[in-house]
Amino acid sequence: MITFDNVEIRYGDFVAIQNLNLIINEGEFFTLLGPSGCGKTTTLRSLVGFIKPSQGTILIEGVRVNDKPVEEREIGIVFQSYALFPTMNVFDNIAFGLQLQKKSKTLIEQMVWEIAEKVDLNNEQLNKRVSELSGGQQQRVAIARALVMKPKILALDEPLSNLDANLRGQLRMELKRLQREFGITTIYVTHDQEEALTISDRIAVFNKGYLEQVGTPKEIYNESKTEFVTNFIGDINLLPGNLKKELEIDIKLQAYIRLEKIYLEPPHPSPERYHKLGVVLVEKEYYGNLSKYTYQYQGDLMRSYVIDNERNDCAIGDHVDIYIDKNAILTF
Amino acid sequence: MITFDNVEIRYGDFVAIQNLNLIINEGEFFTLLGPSGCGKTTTLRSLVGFIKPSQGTILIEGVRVNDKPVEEREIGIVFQSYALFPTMNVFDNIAFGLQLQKKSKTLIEQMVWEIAEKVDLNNEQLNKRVSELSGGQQQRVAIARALVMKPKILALDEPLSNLDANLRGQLRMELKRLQREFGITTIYVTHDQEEALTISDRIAVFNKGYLEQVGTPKEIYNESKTEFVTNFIGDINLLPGNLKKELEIDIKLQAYIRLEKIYLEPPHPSPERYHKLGVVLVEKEYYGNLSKYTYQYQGDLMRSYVIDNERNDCAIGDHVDIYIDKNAILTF
Amino acid sequence: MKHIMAKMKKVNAMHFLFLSGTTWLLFAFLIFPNINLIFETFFQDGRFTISAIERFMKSGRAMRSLKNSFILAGTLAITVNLLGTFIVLVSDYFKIKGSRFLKIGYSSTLVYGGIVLASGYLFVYGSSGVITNMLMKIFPAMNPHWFEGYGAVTFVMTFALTSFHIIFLSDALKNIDYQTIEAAKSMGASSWTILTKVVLPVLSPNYFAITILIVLTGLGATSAPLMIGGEHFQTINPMIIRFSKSIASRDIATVLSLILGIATIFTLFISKIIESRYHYMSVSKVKTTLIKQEIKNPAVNILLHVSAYTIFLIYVIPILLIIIYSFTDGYTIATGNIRISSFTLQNYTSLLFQPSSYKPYLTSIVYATLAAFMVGALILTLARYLRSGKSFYRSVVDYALMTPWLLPSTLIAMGLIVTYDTKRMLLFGKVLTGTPVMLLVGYIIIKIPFTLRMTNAALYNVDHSLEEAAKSMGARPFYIFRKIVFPVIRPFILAIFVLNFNALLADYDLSVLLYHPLYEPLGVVMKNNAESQINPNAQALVLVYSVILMLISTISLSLVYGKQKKVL
Amino acid sequence: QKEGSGELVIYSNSLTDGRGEWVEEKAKEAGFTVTAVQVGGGDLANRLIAEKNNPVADIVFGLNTMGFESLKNENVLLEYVPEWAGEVEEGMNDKDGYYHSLVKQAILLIYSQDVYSEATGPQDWTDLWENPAFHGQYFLFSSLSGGTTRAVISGILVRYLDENGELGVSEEGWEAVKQLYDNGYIAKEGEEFYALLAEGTTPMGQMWSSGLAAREEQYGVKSYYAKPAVGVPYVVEQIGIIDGSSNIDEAKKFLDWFGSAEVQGKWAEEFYSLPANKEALSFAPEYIRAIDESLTVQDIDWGFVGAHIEKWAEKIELEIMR
Ligand SMILES: Nc1ncnc2c1ncn2[C@@H]1O[C@H](COP(=O)(O)OP(=O)(O)OP(=O)(O)O)[C@@H](O)[C@H]1O
Ligand SMILES: Nc1ncnc2c1ncn2[C@@H]1O[C@H](COP(=O)(O)OP(=O)(O)OP(=O)(O)O)[C@@H](O)[C@H]1O
Ligand SMILES: [Fe+3]
Ligand SMILES: [Mg+2]
Ligand SMILES: [Mg+2]
Repeated sequence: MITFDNVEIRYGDFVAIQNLNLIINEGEFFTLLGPSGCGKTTTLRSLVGFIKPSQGTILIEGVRVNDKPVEEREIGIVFQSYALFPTMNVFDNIAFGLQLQKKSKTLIEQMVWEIAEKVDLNNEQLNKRVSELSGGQQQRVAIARALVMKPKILALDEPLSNLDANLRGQLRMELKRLQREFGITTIYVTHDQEEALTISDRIAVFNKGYLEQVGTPKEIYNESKTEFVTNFIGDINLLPGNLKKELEIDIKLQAYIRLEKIYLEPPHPSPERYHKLGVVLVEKEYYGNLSKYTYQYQGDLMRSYVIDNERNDCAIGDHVDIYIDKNAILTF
Repeated sequence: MITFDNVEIRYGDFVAIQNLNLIINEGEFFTLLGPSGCGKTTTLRSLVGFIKPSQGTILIEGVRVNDKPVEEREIGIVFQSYALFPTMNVFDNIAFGLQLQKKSKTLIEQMVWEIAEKVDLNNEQLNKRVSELSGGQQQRVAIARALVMKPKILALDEPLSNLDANLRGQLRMELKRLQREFGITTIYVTHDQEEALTISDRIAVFNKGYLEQVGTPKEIYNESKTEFVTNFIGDINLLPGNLKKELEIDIKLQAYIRLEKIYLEPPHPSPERYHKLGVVLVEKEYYGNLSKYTYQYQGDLMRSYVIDNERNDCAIGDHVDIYIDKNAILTF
Repeated sequence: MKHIMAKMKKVNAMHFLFLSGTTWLLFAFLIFPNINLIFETFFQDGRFTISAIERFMKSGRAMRSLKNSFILAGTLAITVNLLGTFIVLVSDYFKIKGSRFLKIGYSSTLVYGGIVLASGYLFVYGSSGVITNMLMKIFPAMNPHWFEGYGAVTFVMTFALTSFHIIFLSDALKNIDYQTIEAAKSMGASSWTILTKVVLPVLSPNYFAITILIVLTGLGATSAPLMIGGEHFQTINPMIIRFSKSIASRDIATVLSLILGIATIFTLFISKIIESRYHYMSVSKVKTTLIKQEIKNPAVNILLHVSAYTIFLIYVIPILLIIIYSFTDGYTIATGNIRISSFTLQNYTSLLFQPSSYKPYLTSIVYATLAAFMVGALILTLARYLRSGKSFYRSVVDYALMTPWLLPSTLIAMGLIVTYDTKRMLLFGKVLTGTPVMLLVGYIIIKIPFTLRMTNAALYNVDHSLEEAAKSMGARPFYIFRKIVFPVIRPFILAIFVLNFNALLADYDLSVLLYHPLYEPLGVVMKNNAESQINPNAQALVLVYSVILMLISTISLSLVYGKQKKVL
Repeated sequence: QKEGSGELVIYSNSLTDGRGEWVEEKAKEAGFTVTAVQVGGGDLANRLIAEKNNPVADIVFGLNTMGFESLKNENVLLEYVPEWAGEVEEGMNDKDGYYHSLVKQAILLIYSQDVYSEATGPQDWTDLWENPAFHGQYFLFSSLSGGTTRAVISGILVRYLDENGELGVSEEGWEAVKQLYDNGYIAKEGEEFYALLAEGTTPMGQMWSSGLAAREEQYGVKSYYAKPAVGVPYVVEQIGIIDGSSNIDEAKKFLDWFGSAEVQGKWAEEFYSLPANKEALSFAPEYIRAIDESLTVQDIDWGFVGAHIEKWAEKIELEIMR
C-alpha cells in the first residue's frame, strides 16, 4: 500500500503538488491522469524518491519513506524521457539492473531476450547503440529495462506515448499480465484518457497540482465529481441555454452531456427517458471506427458519436432527429 | 510539391528506407504512419536534409535538394526528441528563428506570446529554463518554435505524443488552421492511427522501410490494399474458418472484417446484405465513449464496437445475435 | 531561380575561400618554416646524414633520459587521471563539506606551474623543506634528499597536471543527463557502480583528450625532473631545449624532438581509434542538471572528507610557501632558514617601483590576450570544420596542425625568422622578421596543437540535434555557433583561453628570439632579472614575479569564471 | 624601419642591473640615439644568426670570445677596428678586426675558508679529481650552456690538445673531463652554488671574478681562489658591428665612443668590472684589480676553442656525464 499523506512538492518557489492525499492499494493498477503540466511526473518522482516532499509524508507499506534513499525503495521506473544509458548498447541497458543483482550471465541473457521479445525488439536491435534506435524503439528499451527487474512497485511515466496502437495494445496487455501474475503495484502516468479508462483499476485525475477525483474508470467517466473532470475525460457537449430551458434545467447551472449519450436512431427500451430534438447535420468527422457528427440546434452546436456511417445514410444539411438521454445529463 | 523519387536511405549497412516513391502536394496535410521503427523519422529527416539518401532523388518544387544544405530548405521541424536549446529559456527557444530573421524586438515578443498562447504556455513558463518544464510542456515549446516561423513546409515528428486529448485536439485544429490559412505543406508523423485518419488529407503507411499504401484516410481505412495496412489501421477481426465456409469465402484466403462492421442491433435498410450469427457475449471492454464486446462463435472469438452500453442491456454469458456486413469483408 | 543559383555560387566561393585560406595558413606558418628546419637536420651540405641519430644513440644519458620521459608519461597518464578524477568528484559530484573552498585549492595549479611549482614543492619536501625538517627531527638518520627521483617527480607532476581535469571534467559533469543517474539508482546501483558504469563512461571523450595532454606534458617534462629528478631521473626535454640553442647540436634536438612529437601523434592516433569505438551520442530529450550525490556509508564519507582535505593541503602549502618566501631574501630562499630578519619588502619594491617596470606587463598582457584570442578563434573555426565530416583533406589539416608539437619552440622561432626575413610571395611580399607581429605569430603557432586538442574535447559536449534544429530554422553556421554551440562550450573555451593566456604571459624560449626591441615581454625581463650577475637576490625576484603572475592569472580566471556563473 | 635614421639598436647579454639604462642615457649625452636590447647569452647568438639576412641590431656586445667567434664564422659581423683597439691588452681583440674587447673576467676555482686553508684547498682544477679527498665536494652545473662553465672546460681541455684526438683533444683530455664529472657533485636546477658553499655541502666550485664580493657578503662566507701555475681562463666580453646594419657610420662612431678608456672606466666604476682597455683599468674596484693582479692569464687559443666548444659541450653532455 502506498499512501500520500498531505503531501506538498515544490520546485524552489513553485508549488507543483498541493495537499495531496492518496492511497494506492497493493497490486493495483493505478493511473495518474491530467493535463500536461499538472504534476503527474512530479508525483511519480516523489514516490520513487527523486524529489523530497516539502511537506507531508509518503508511506510505502506503512513505512515512512520520505528520507529513504531511492536505491532502497525497489521501485521500477520508466522515465518520460527514457533516461537510457547512452554509452551502453541496448542489451546492456536492459541487463544493467540484472547485472547489479549479480545474476548469472546465461540467466541474464535469457531474461533480456524474453523481455525484448515482449516489447518487440529483435536481436539485431539489442546490439545497437541506443542512439541508433528510433524514438519508439528507445521507449521500448526503457520499458524493457524496468520490466525485466520485476519490481514490487512499477512506476511508468507515459511509457507508450511513442508507440502505435497495436504495439500499445500488446504492451498494455503485458503490463496487465505482469501486474496480475506478480501482484506488482503499478502506478501509471498517461495523457491518454481512453488508455486510462481501459487499463486502470483506479484513476486519479490531477489539475494544476490538485487531485480532483479518484475512482474507478466508470466512476470517473460517468460520475465525474467536478466540472474539470467532466470536461477532461472524453468529449462532451455543453448544453445550450435554449435546450436547458426546454429541459427545465436551472439556467444558472452548467449542464453537460457526453457525445455517446445522444442517439441518432430512436431508442426502444424507455422512450420517455429520451428527449427528441430536431437538428441539422452540419459536419461529419471521420475517426475510422466511428464518426463524430456535429448538429446545429437553434444556432448552437451539439455533437455525437456514430459508429460507422454507412447505415446512417444522412448527409450534411439534412434535417434529422436526435435523442438525448436525460438521465445522462450532468450539472454543476 | 515534394517528390521522393526512388529514394533509399541507409544507416551504415542498415537500409532504413527502400525504394521510396512518393509525391506530396503543395498545401497538403500529409501523414506518415507506420509501426515503431518503420522509417517515418528517417523519411522526414531526409526531406529536411539531416540525412542524405544513398540513392534516388528528393525534389522540392521540382528542384533536386539532395545536396542543398538544411538551412536553405526552409522547412520547419518539430523533432521527436524536441531538441530544445538547453542554454536558453523557453522564450528564447521560441524566438530563436525570429531573431534570425532580424525581426524587431516588439514584433518578436508579440509573435512569441501569440503562439505561446496557442500551445497553452503562460508567461511564467516562458521565463523558465526548458529543463524546468514538464514533458508535455517541452513538447509544446518544440511545436511553438516551429510554428512561429510559419515555414512553407512543416515537418512534425510525433508532435503531440505527450499531450492529453483536449490539448491534442486544440493543437490539431491549430495545425489545420495554419495549413489552410497559409497553405503550409505539412508532413506529419504519428503513431496514432485515429489521429492520422482525422487530420490528414492523405496518409502514407510504412512498414519496415517500405511504403505500403498512400491514400486518403477513407481509402486507407476502407480500401486497405495490403494485409498489413488492414491490420495496422484500426482493430479488425480475422474471420474464422467456419464462418468463411458459411459465407462461401475461399478457405485459402485471409478474410477480415472491421469491428464496427458487426452490429448488435438488427439493420433496417438492406437486410439481405447482413449475415446474422448467433454468438455468446464473453467480454466487455470499457473505452469510455464506446465499448468493445467479444463474442464466442463455435470456439472462435469475434469482436465489435458498441457505443455506450446502457441501451444494449445484454450481459456476459448471454446468447445474442450479431449482424455481419458482408459487403465490408476484406479478403487477401 | 537565379538568386538561388547565385546563393549556391556564393556558398561555394566561401567554401573555396575557407579551404584555400586554411591551406595557406597551414603551409605558410606551420609547414613551410618547420619543414625547412627538419630537412636541414637530415641534409647537411646537400647530403643525407643520420649523424645526429648516431650521436644520440651513442649516448647512454640521452637514451636513459628518453626512456625516463616515456616512463613518466605513462605513469602520469594513470596517476593524474586518478587524482584528477578524485578532486573533480570531491568538488563537483559528491556532497562534501566545504567543497567550494576545496575546489579553489585544487584549482591552484591553474595559476602556476613549471619552475615555480617545483620550487614550491621543494620548499615543502626538499632537503631543507618544511616537512623534511620536521621528519629529520624525528628520524635524524634520515636522508635529507629523500624527495628525489622518479617517485618525487611523479608526485609533483601528478598534482601539477590535474588542472586539465578541473577544467574539463567539472564542466562535462554538468552535461550529464541526471535522469540516467536516477535510473541507475532506482535499479539499486551503488554510488560506485553509478560512477563507474554510468557517469565516467559518458565522460570518456573528455578523458581521451585529457590523457593525450597528460602524455604530451609528461613527455615534455622539464622543470620537475631538472629540479627534483636527481641524477637518476632526468628526462629528455631539458636536453632538447639545451641543444636546440646550440648551433652545432641543433640537429640532435630536432631528432629528439621528432621522436617525442611522433610519440605524441601516435598516442593521438591510437586514442582516436579507441575513441571512435567509445563514441556515443546523447539520447536524452532535455537534460536535467546534476545534483550532488550524498555518500551514504559514514565510514566512506569520513574517509573521503579526510583525504579531500589532506589533498587540499598538499595543493596549497607549496603555493603559500612561495608567497611567504617571496618576501624573504635570496639567502633564506636558498637555505630554507626562515628567521624574523629574513623578511623584506625590498623584492617587491625593487620590482614594482622601477620606473619602466609596468611596460613589460602591459606588453605581455596585450600579446598574450591577442594570441590567446586569435588562436582560440582560429582553432574553433578549424575544429568545427574538422568535425563537420570526414575527408582526406581534413585528416591532413588535423595532423598538420600538430606540427608545432614536432619541434621545440626555439627551433620554431628560428624557422620563422629564417623564413620570413625576406620578402616572400607566401606572405604577399611582407617581411615579418623584426616586426612586432612576429612574436604574435609565434605565440599563436606554438599554442595551436594544445588549443586544438582542448577545443575538440570541448566540442564533444555539444548535442548534435541542437545544431540540426537551429539549421532547420535557417541559421547559418556562424549563427549556430554563436547561439547554440558556444554557450555550451563557453566554460571550456574560456578555460582554454586562460590557460593559453597564462602560459604565454611568462613565455621565454620563444619570446627571446622573436620579440621586437621596443616591446620587451615579461618572460624575457623576468629571466634577465633572474640571471642578474651581481644581484644575489635574483632567486627572490623569480618568486616575486611568480606571485605577480599568479595574481594576474587569478584575476583573469575569476573574471572569466565570475561571469560564467551568471550564465549557467 | 630605421633606414639611415641614425638610431642604433644594440643587442647585448650584459644589460641587466641597470646597465641598459646606463648605456642609453650616457649615449644620449654623447649624441647617440640608442635602444639597448637585453637577450640572454645563448639566445643572443641564435637570434643574431637567425636575423642575419635582415638584421635588426646594429651593434652587439657582451658575448665572450667564443660567442663572437661563432658570430664571425656565421658572417654576422662587419670588420671594423675602432680607435681604441690598440689600448686593449695583447691577444684579446680579434686578429682579423671583427670584434674588440671591452671587459675581461677571470674564471676562478673558489673554495670556502670555513673548510679549507690556502694550503689544504685545491691548487688547480686537476686536483679536484686527482685528490680523492675532494671527490663529491665540488659543484658542477648539469649543462654546458653557461659561458663560465664553458671557460672552465676550455681551460681544462686546451691542456690536452691533440690534432689526432677526437674533436682535437687527446684521449687523456677526455678522460680528465670524465674524471671531473664522475667525481663532482652535479647540481640540480635551482640549486644555488653559494648556498651549498656556505652550508659546506660543496665547498668548492667555479666563480667569475666580479661576482665574488656581493655573494660573499650575502651568504656570509669567505672563500679563497686557486692560482694554478698554468694560469686561469679569462673570458673577454667583446663588441662588434653587425654586417648589414643600416647605420654603419653611426655604429662605427658609437664603437669608438663606447670602448674608449673614458666610457669603459666609468662602466667599470659603476658595475664593478675589469676593463680590457688598459687605460681604464685604474677605474676598476680595488678588490677586482687585486684578484686580477694575483693571477696569470692562461694561454688559450679562443679561435680554436670557439670553433670546437659546441661540439665539446655536446660530447660531454651526451657521452661523459652520467
Ligand atoms: N543512427 C542510426 N543508426 C542505425 N540505425 C538507425 C539509426 N537511426 C534509426 N535507425 C534504425 O532505422 C529504422 C527506422 O528508424 P526511424 O527512426 O525512421 O523509425 P520511426 O519510424 O521514426 O520509428 P518511431 O515511431 O519508433 O520513432 C529503425 O529500425 C532504427 O532502428
Ligand atoms: N525542475 C523544475 N523546476 C521548476 N518547475 C518545474 C520543474 N519540473 C517541473 N516543473 C513544473 O511543475 C509542474 C508539474 O510538472 P510535471 O512534470 O509533474 O508535469 P506532468 O503532469 O508530468 O506534465 P506532462 O504531462 O506534460 O509531462 C509543471 O508546471 C512544470 O512546469
Ligand atoms: Fe527563385
Ligand atoms: Mg510528465
Ligand atoms: Mg521516429
